[in-house]
Amino acid sequence: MSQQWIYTLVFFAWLAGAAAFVLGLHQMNSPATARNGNRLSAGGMTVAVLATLIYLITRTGGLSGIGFAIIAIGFLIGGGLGLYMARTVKMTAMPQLVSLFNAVGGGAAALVAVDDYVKIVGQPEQTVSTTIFVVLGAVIGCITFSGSLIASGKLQGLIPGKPIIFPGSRILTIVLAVFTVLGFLGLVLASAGTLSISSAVSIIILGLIVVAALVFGVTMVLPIGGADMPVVISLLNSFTGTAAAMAGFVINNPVLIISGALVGASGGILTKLMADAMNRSIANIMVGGFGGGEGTMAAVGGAEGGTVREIGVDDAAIQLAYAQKVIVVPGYGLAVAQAQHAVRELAELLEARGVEVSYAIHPVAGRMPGHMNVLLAEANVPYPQLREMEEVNPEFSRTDVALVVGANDVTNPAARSNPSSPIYGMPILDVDQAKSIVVIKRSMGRGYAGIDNELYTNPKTGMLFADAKDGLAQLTAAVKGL
Amino acid sequence: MSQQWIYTLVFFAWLAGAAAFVLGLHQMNSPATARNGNRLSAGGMTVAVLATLIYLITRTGGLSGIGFAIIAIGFLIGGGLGLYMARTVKMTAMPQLVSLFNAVGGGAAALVAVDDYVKIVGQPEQTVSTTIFVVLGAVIGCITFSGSLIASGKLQGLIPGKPIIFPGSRILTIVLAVFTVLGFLGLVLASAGTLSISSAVSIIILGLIVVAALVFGVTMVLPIGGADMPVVISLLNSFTGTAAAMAGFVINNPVLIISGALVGASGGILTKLMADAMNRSIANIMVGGFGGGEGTMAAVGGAEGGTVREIGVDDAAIQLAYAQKVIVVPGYGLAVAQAQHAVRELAELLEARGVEVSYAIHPVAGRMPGHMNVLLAEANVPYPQLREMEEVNPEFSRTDVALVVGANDVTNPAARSNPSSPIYGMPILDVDQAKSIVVIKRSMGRGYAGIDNELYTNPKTGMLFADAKDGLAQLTAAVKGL
Amino acid sequence: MSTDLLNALAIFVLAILVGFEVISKVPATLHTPLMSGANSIHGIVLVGGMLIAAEADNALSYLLAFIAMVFGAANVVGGYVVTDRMLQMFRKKPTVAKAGSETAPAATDKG
Amino acid sequence: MSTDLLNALAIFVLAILVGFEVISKVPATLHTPLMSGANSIHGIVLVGGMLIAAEADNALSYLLAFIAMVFGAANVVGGYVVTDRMLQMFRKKPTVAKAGSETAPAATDKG
Ligand SMILES: NC(=O)c1ccc[n+]([C@@H]2O[C@H](COP(=O)([O-])OP(=O)(O)OC[C@H]3O[C@@H](n4cnc5c(N)ncnc54)[C@H](OP(=O)(O)O)[C@@H]3O)[C@@H](O)[C@H]2O)c1
Ligand SMILES: NC(=O)c1ccc[n+]([C@@H]2O[C@H](COP(=O)([O-])OP(=O)(O)OC[C@H]3O[C@@H](n4cnc5c(N)ncnc54)[C@H](OP(=O)(O)O)[C@@H]3O)[C@@H](O)[C@H]2O)c1
Repeated sequence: MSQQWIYTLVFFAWLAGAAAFVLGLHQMNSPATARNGNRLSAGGMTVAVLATLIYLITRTGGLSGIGFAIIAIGFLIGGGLGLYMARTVKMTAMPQLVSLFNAVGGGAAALVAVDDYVKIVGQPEQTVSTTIFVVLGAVIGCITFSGSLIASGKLQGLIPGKPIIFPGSRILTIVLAVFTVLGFLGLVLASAGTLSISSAVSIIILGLIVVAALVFGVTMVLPIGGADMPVVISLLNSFTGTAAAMAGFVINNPVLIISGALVGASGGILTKLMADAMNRSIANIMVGGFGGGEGTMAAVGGAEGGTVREIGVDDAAIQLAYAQKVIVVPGYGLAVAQAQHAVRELAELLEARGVEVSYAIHPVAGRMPGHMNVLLAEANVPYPQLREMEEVNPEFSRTDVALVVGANDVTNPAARSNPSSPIYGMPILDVDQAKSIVVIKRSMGRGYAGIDNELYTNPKTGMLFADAKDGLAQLTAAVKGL
Repeated sequence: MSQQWIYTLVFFAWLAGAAAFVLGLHQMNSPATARNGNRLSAGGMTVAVLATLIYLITRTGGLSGIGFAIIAIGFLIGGGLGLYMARTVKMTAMPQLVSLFNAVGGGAAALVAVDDYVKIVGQPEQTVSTTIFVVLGAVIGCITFSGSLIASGKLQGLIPGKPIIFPGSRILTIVLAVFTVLGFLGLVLASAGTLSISSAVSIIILGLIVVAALVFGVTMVLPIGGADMPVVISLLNSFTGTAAAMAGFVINNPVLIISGALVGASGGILTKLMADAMNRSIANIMVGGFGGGEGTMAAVGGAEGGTVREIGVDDAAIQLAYAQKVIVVPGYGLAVAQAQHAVRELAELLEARGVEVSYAIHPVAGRMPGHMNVLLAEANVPYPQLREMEEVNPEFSRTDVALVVGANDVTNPAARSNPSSPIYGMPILDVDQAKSIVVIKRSMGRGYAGIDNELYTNPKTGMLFADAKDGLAQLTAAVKGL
Repeated sequence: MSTDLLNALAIFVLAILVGFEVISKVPATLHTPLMSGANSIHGIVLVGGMLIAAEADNALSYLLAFIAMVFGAANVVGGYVVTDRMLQMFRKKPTVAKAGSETAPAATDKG
Repeated sequence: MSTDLLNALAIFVLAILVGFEVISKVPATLHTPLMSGANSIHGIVLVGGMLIAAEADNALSYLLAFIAMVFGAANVVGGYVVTDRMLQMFRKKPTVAKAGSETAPAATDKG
């Protein structure tokens, strides 16, 4: 078969792969088809990669031994690592892993761009357009690389989650930006021939730009609170897509351009959706300083003038044990305390006593979308007990005890009543409708939004101050004791 | 500015135009933004056309006087005609006009393809791929041209709406298809050089293929009932898009390829949506024979064993005049009788007497989506009186008189109760819930679906046999007389 | 195949994907306007007509190009105008947007 | 610009449009899996890595290409596997589909 025809077939394979990515994403919009969608997408990827391999082997000159070795070994090592991590990671640690994969993706895009530049610098192929794409690819790729690593570290707890703002960070950012732009211009002018710099110098400049971009990625993510990381990761994800597209322009390969642009755009939309879900704006998130700044609630019974009623473990146990209907409201605290198993135990015990128990799942409870679903699924909570917000809200009024475990903002009535509140307008769980409310948390500490919660000063509410896990364990013991 | 740069700018203009088409279609998905969407799309078209003109004038060689004359005069004539027809057409005649525009669009695509072939035949440019695209463009374009004309004629009543099946049409269709395929192969082989035919012969073959395609378009649409035309037009619309894309390949122009493919795909999806709305399958529609075959209902009071109660104009007038709440249910009959003004008069009269009147609009009442809205808007019915199906259905139980004017299928309880009915599962207006029902229609004639309607044998129902317009006029007179 | 052709095919496929994705759940009353809107878009063959008109160099070509221009222009101009008229029916509902708003006719058109 | 570049840009723009249209209203619980799914897709740079690896002819290029391969492969393989694990949570609701079904976790994953 002629070169041409092989390339044609390879091209079609690439196109088919890209189409599979699109249809896969489409299916991932709805839970029923999401899993197939992901597999379709994976299939497309396999086709695209195999086609590339065939192309490299069959083209004139073929694939050098070293080339093949690099490809094979590189793939095995990288693929092996990825597979291992993906298999072994705990469900709740997945976001930081995704961020890690995003980082290496961005890094790879940057490397492709840089490597190509090293080849063409000084050669006729070094056109203005190529140079532009090289620099864009390198810069965006490096920003994602370092930025995603920081984001991953924050979620993993390797780096403190709270916003880190060191003196002069603003200035530093500006300096970096200015330098990058100048270097960019220099290289472009050089490629246009208006400016004559030796190849060596050009490469050094590109190197410095790379370093600047890496530092920039760090300074960009550090000041952002850990709770906002899901959004940041999504944004960086869209960056990586763009970087991949740029790399595609550099080596002028359609499948990279298509897939990259696809992720760049869809990732952007998705980021907006995520920000909306916890009603924040992307800009507002990126300036940072928000979230993780969880102070402690004003003087007990300050704001609303109500007073806080503490409740003992035994009282709480009795309330629960003799209730008809109990709704558990899990929140971020449950995740922090890894109390998912403890809560299931208590729930099963209550059910054994004939109490009707269900869990009220707020879409943005916790720190990542679906956080509570993941946690409770991990603890094998029977799925029919998990109830969507819209579905469960009407039931609170018929509920004897609402057991709030480490949830705060998602139960804050201010979202309904107080227009000046930062979370005003966010749909919440109508916990305050329940006949009586038991809240397990360690203190009067604030939640993600860093605001007071009048639920705690509600006369119907009894506060059980404890770490979620311990508190639940104590309750279980107490109920057993009855 | 160099040739190259001008072309680059023109290319960007084309791209911008195509993007405007996409965003325009996107906005046309929702009523609030639809109108802007259409204008955005029109803007994109203007940009694309102007850019093309500039390109032709500025490129080396420039635009010959004749060329310019053809473009200018052709545009003025065509545009003028289009503008005039679009401005003067009655709202209810719009579908056939759209079909007409669709026809000429398909024709234009075919002409572009053929013209190019005439130029390149026998030349080196006559590659296999070009030949393929030429034939596809010509065939698809011609099918849409003749097919859309027939569809338009059926809706306009120039051609009888009922399915026309003449003896041997099946065979004819097959013969045409076979011939087209053979001719196609011949031309392709010729272009490949495997077969040597003179240019003249090739052109003659193409001409015969064109004729065959034109005839095929006719035989394809004739057997389909007039009521299904909206769906057929939508399908042909998607064909035209494909033809335009093929023409784009022939003259290798990106904006034609993009826009054509865009319409081809979106038109296809839209066709499916339309078929679903009146729960039919596209295939089932294309084989034809359905619709327009409106027989007369079995022996009065046959099927359900109930008997039909006729009601006099005066009785009906009294019922209406002394009712608290009346809901008017307009249907295809109202459109046929052009009774929209008559119905508004009656409604206003009743309101003057303090009766609460509203109109129940079924999404597929009439013969085109939105048919009833168009009609009643034309008669200046105050918009708040028009009620969506979902919105109005609960109210029938609180309604004294439901006045059904020329509606049949959309009121047929069989859709709810009788699984064997062809319309089973289609959401209907719950007219039978009203305290009493008055139906104005000419006879016991069936509707589009050609099935009996037990509503008419419902003891609560009084049948007022008359043409919708006359019947309503008589009612108005009678009410005035009270 | 030539890279040009391959790129053209890639563009074709992508445009098809856009077309599939761009139509979402549309209220039935918008079907006709949407069809009409798409119908105007393929009037882009007008551009094709202009290009062949500029290339034309013999009677036949002149004729074909001329007819193509007339047809294309009618499709474009007529298509957009008639669509716009259809859409005059849809005015945003005064009250909060709801299903109802999807068939809000502006009682303006004397057809 | 060269026609090749222009075509590439057209492809780029169209792919962006597809990206915009393909994401519709997604339930919040699907945000993370969807992000993860998109994340795997840009692992396509792996193909870029392969192409430069094949071109490599000096130590530096070898190194860069190798790292690119490792990174790209990790992104692809890891990305798809972890996404699939996330999606194990979503099983179709036994009862008729409704909002609820959007967070139906299959109580299977031991994390
Ligand atoms: N789901 C997402 O995608 C996502 C992403 C980013 C941000 N967010 C935001 O995060 C918030 C989620 O609301 P939420 O109610 O789930 O959480 P929250 O409002 O952040 O409140 C969590 C509460 O748990 C308590 N807590 C912490 N550690 C605990 C432990 N070990 N044991 C017991 N309690 C503990 C804390 O109070 P103490 O310190 O007194 O114990 C804190 O008030 C929303 O504002 C949402 O917008 C969500
Ligand atoms: N809207 C769309 O997009 C669309 C498109 C295609 C098909 N359809 C289908 O069309 C049907 C629409 O239902 P529909 O109830 O509106 O109409 P229909 O079911 O077709 O019934 C119309 C009725 O009007 C009566 N009629 C005809 N001319 C009349 C006149 N001059 N005066 C008084 N009555 C007259 C006829 O009975 P007599 O002969 O006894 O008078 C006929 O039974 C549905 O089945 C729908 O699926 C809709």
